[in-house]
Amino acid sequence: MTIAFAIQIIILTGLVLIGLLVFYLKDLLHAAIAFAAFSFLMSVEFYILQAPDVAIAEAGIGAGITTAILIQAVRSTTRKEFDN
Amino acid sequence: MIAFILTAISAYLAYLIFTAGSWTGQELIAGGILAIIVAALTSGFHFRNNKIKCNPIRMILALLYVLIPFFIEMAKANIDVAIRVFTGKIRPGIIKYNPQLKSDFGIMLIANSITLTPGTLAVHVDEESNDLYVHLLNIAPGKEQKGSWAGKDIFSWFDLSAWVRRIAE
Amino acid sequence: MEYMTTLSSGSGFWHPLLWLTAFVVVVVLAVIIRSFGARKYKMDTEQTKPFLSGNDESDPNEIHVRAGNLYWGYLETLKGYYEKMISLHTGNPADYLLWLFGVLALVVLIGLLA
Amino acid sequence: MLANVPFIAFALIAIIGLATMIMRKNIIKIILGLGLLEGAVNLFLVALGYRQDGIAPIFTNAPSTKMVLPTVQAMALTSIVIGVATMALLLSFAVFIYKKYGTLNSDSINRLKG
Amino acid sequence: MSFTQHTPALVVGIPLLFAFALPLLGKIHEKIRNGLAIIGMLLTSATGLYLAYQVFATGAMAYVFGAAAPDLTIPPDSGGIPIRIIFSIDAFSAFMIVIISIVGLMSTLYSLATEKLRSGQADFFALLLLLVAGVIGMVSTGDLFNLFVFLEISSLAGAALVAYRIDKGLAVEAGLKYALISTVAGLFFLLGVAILYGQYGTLNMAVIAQNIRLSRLDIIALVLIIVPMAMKCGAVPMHMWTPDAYSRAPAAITAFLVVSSQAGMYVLFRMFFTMFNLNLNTVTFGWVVIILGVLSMFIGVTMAIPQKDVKRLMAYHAVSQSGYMLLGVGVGLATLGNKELLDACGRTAMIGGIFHIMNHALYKGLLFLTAGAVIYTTGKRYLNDLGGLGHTMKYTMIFFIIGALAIAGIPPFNGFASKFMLYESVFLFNPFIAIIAIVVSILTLASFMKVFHSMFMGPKLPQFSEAKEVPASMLTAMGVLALLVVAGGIFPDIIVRNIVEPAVNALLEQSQYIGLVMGAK
Amino acid sequence: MILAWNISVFVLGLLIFGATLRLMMGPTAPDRVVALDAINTLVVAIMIVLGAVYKQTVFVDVAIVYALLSFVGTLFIARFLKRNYL
Amino acid sequence: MSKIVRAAADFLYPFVMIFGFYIVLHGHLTPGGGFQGGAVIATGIALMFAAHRYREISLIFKKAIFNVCETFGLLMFITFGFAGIFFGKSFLYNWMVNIPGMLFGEAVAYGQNAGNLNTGGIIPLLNIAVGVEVLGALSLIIYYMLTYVVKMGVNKEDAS
Amino acid sequence: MRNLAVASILVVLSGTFVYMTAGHDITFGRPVNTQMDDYFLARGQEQTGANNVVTAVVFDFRGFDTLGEATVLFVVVLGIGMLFRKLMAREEEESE
Amino acid sequence: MDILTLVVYILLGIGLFFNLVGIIGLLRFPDVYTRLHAETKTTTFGAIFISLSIVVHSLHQYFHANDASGLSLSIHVVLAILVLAFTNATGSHAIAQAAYNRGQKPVRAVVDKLAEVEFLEKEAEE
Repeated sequence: MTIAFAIQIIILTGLVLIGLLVFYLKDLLHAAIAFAAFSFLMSVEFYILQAPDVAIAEAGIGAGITTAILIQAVRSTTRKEFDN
Repeated sequence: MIAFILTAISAYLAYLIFTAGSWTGQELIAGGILAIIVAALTSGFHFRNNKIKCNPIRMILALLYVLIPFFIEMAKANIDVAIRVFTGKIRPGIIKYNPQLKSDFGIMLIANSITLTPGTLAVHVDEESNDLYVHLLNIAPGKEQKGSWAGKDIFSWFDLSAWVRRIAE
Repeated sequence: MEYMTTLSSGSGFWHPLLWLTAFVVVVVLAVIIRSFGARKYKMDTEQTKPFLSGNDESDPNEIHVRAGNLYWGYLETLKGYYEKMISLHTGNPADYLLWLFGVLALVVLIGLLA
Repeated sequence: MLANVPFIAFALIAIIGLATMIMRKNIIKIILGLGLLEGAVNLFLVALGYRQDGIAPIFTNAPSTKMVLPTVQAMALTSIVIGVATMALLLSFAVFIYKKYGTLNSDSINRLKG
Repeated sequence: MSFTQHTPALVVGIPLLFAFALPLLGKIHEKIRNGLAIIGMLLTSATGLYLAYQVFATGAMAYVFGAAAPDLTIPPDSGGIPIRIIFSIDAFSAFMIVIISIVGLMSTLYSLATEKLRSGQADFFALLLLLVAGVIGMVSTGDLFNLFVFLEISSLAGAALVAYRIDKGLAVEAGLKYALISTVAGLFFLLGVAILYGQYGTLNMAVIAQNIRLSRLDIIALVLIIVPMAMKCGAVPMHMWTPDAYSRAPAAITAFLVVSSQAGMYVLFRMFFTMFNLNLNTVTFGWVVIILGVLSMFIGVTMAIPQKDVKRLMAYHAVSQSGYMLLGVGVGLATLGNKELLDACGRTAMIGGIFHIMNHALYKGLLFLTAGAVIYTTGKRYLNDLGGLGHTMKYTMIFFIIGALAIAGIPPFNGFASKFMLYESVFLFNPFIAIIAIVVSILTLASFMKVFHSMFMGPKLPQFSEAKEVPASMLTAMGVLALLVVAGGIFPDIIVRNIVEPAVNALLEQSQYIGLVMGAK
Repeated sequence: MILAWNISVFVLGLLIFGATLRLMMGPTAPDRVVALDAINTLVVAIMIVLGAVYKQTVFVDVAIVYALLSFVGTLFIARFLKRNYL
Repeated sequence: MSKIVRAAADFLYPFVMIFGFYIVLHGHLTPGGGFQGGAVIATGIALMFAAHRYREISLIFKKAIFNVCETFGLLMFITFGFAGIFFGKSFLYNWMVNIPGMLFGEAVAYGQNAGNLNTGGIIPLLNIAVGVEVLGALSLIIYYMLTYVVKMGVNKEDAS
Repeated sequence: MRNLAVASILVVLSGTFVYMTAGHDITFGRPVNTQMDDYFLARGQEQTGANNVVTAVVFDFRGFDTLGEATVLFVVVLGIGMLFRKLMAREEEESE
Repeated sequence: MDILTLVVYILLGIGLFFNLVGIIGLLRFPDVYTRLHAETKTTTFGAIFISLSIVVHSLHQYFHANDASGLSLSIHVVLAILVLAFTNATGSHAIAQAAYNRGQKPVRAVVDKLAEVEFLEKEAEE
């Protein structure tokens, strides 16, 4: 149980928690924000796993592009998950 | 043209900073080429409103600004916020503040400084009159009816807006 | 027999030339039968028009048997089956995914347990 | 068992993604679930190539001792770009569907069925 | 520099090159666009057919991307493992490439006429070329991750093409469903690849096949790979995207999507026979494939009968016919461990099943093209609105009759040849399944009788009095396919001996495939 | 030194949970964006510290990319949160 | 967005771009490469999209430019692939590596290496090709959706 | 009915994933059979002249994958462009 | 424990403390503006101090232990922090403006000058 291992556990727990948030949040805009946070933490995890290339890709694509596309998609449709 | 050259120079400086530690001839040449490409792509934006911020004296001033008054104000602000976080004593409100600046870059600089310094947060900027609407974490009692605030009311030790004026205008 | 079986399948064979011969025979028979027909028939005369008890010819759209009318009996007989099947084809993307995962889970179970 | 923590996290995130895909009815939510699954698979790929106390496979300014495996990182890179591409396409489809159908509920996106 | 050595790279490279150039150059003038599209496709087809000829004449080929020599599969200093991406094209791959070349060329030819008046054609042809490239890559690659990449290319290009007719949103719905399910399936595929990599440290199928030892993890990986592929080839109960996508895509695309599905089937068989072969519990998995096949046959055909949309009906038949192929190869798989049974019925069933792949691609392509021609002329796709077209569209009707008789397994068309082999060999394996197959065949004939009657028979309807025969390029495409259908029915032995049997042998003999990459042992 | 940095990374990781809490309960979208911003800053800090722990300059590039690009995400969210943003 | 954000974005834009180009060009030396750098540049362009009004931005950035970028990158990539065949090796063979005197042709030995830009054979060129392609493609994706959103407007009811 | 199916599928698949990842064949931190990657690490730098082995793998050893990946992006852009294209007035779907 | 180590520890401690304060503020404050106050200022400040500890350490390495990577590491770290501070400030402003635009009034406000300026309509007509 080294400290590096503890860091990993923390980050991975955060990942799972934010994944659960994406699952639970009803408002799609909120879910999209949670998804952005998910890719942030994923990037850190790649960083810890010694994959800086992948971390940069995830940072650039997850934080920038995916968020932009998601937000645009959500705003051009509807925010509510259940529309009656 | 002048905007192009200035953008190229700032891009080249940035490139030199990125590659610090491994400056070889090819690196410098490649940086030059890239800086020219970038300048061709971006000079329309980077120096849209003011062409003078690359003046070396102003750059030194900017560095000094970041190091001394800004940092001190920031430290003070942080301690202040820390205390308020723990005590929970806040008296928030949005006030108007006219920084007496004209250029967009100056407004941007002062707004960012305001956001990072004492209990203040730039919420909105008037597009014509350059009035900043600032959210204060704690307004001293009695001050809230004041129409427009001046720099010395917001900042405690240094009037940052004067500094910014010297840097950016 | 080798030259006779261009395709063999364990218990039978298939030879296209044989089949073609049969086809030619059938065609010849058909031609022969046709030659016994009425020779007075002429194209483009009153003869070719259908005679429906003296009435006008009805609208082609009414006398054409539509696809929906075919196999009515078959569909009626298997009504239970079809109701079930059509209700399973919901057209819902989430259900498509559910079926995919379901088969995945099932095959994993089969593969691991068998 | 304890050492396999990234793999267990992969399993949990993948299950959350699967659950999002089949329990939620909104198309964009389903796509988000797909994104979660994608992230989980990438995590799995990168974690497969990790070596205990390894360093990144870059020879700049680093002692060249044990390095983590590069192939998985290349695969994860490819998979990330493919992931964002598919997500963009699916989201555009969803946007277009909303324009035409006025809903994102997957129960209503079933004009093609039966 | 010998050109012939590089055909495996060119067969993927040429369509990619043309597709990359098309969207920009094609906007200049429509003649340039059409010329690029047809020249690109012609070159691709020619290269593909030549490659197939090479493989059938001189044996399987391996092509190493990025190596100093194209056939240097194992670098001298690597310790006996391949490290680069390798295309390993054996007889089965060549067989698929033949189908892809023919149907791809016909689709392009056909869509030149049908899409003439539409917008976005440059993108359309580029996507069609990319779809062709993706499918060719899928069937010729020997590298698992490369396979995943090509799978994604073909899925996404297919989905984008399905959504081509965007005006009412139905096509987009179909595209969304197709893209969604194939992306999810692709992710599972990637997961399976990752598991295999984690255990064997390589991505080359031959090396994995050599080292595989069938732990439980391997079975999970196998399932994660085959179920998405079964989805892609439209096996019940994962077939539901098939009618949606096939019915709403432009006709030429539908004809090629059939081939794209069959590429999924190729991967399925490749996994079973080449990567796992006898390491696997072949009886269990053979029965899994057989059950999938029987379900597909039966549910596909019964769902087809009440359909009202002509292309949707044909799409359900595509599901049903896929069942035959799965059945044939499933029987082969189930008997793989038993030498006598394999010789008695398994091999014949496999020949029938794989021959059926080719026949199905040809006649189903033909049928979809005729349906497209009818829709092109009349603007109606529902059977209840159609009728009496036989008076005006004689050639289309003849081609339709040929296709319909072929799909129902009536001699002397090619569908009969493969179905005949299937029935008899499956009867030896399990009579009950063979009877189901025959019943399905009868139902197929019945439902095509319905289509034929309601489209072409009946009095000449006034609303279709303006209907004309379709343009020449569409007729050419249909005519070539019809000719091939008839030729396949009259001379099946030539095709079976020269193309199908080598393909089946390539599947059955795992050591040849391994030897192709690893060098002869 | 390495241990101290590692521990600080651990603490920063714990702080991310706090931000996640706000992400979970924040009543409105701007609240969540604030939480996202907090996570972003913490992540950059973690990356910088870990870059020092691994003694690799090149790793800090990731942090720079991160700081630059998450800004774009925030801007997009902010722009699309506004009522009239064109 | 407000003029503060616009000024900040204008100020940052060249730095994002030069950083992206740095990542592309140093792909074979430091973490990064064509995809990452292309994504960073595309995000820089997205920054402009986010900060400025659509009306202004659509005058400066044209879709055709990005289309050309995309096609150019891909054609460059595949041309390097065919060049391998042309030189008698196989598709995508790295025919420029370890040939002193050639651009990017200097040889490196195994082990720790401070990083010499002039190495890597066709890898830096492929990096550039992919970078240009990714920049075009990702910008186009964002551009298309932004155009759509602007044309269609948003649901006003979703406010709050 | 659907809920039951969802629950059982999730249970089976999570069991599979957990089995997959907590089994004995794949262990975190100790990859097995690494000949190919060891080759890349040992020879990649000399053969390709790239210090970053990941880039060497992406662009040289597995360059064809990268071409495919770029193609995927291209496909998606074409698809989105086709989806949001302007329709001509004469284009109408055949029938509903 | 030499003086350098002590300095590094102190800087780290300050940084962590301010980050902690930021998160507590994020959780405690009543509305989005006050949360932004806590978040932006303190986490940025904390990150600056944490990085300062690294800069101090690596510069020491560079000057006294001849570790060449120390200098470039500190340059990159400083760059990252500059970018972070800049983007954080602007991002906070963007969020605050968007929040106000959406109609979120500041809670417990003693004064709200912005409400007098009806800028919503003004932006709409642009």
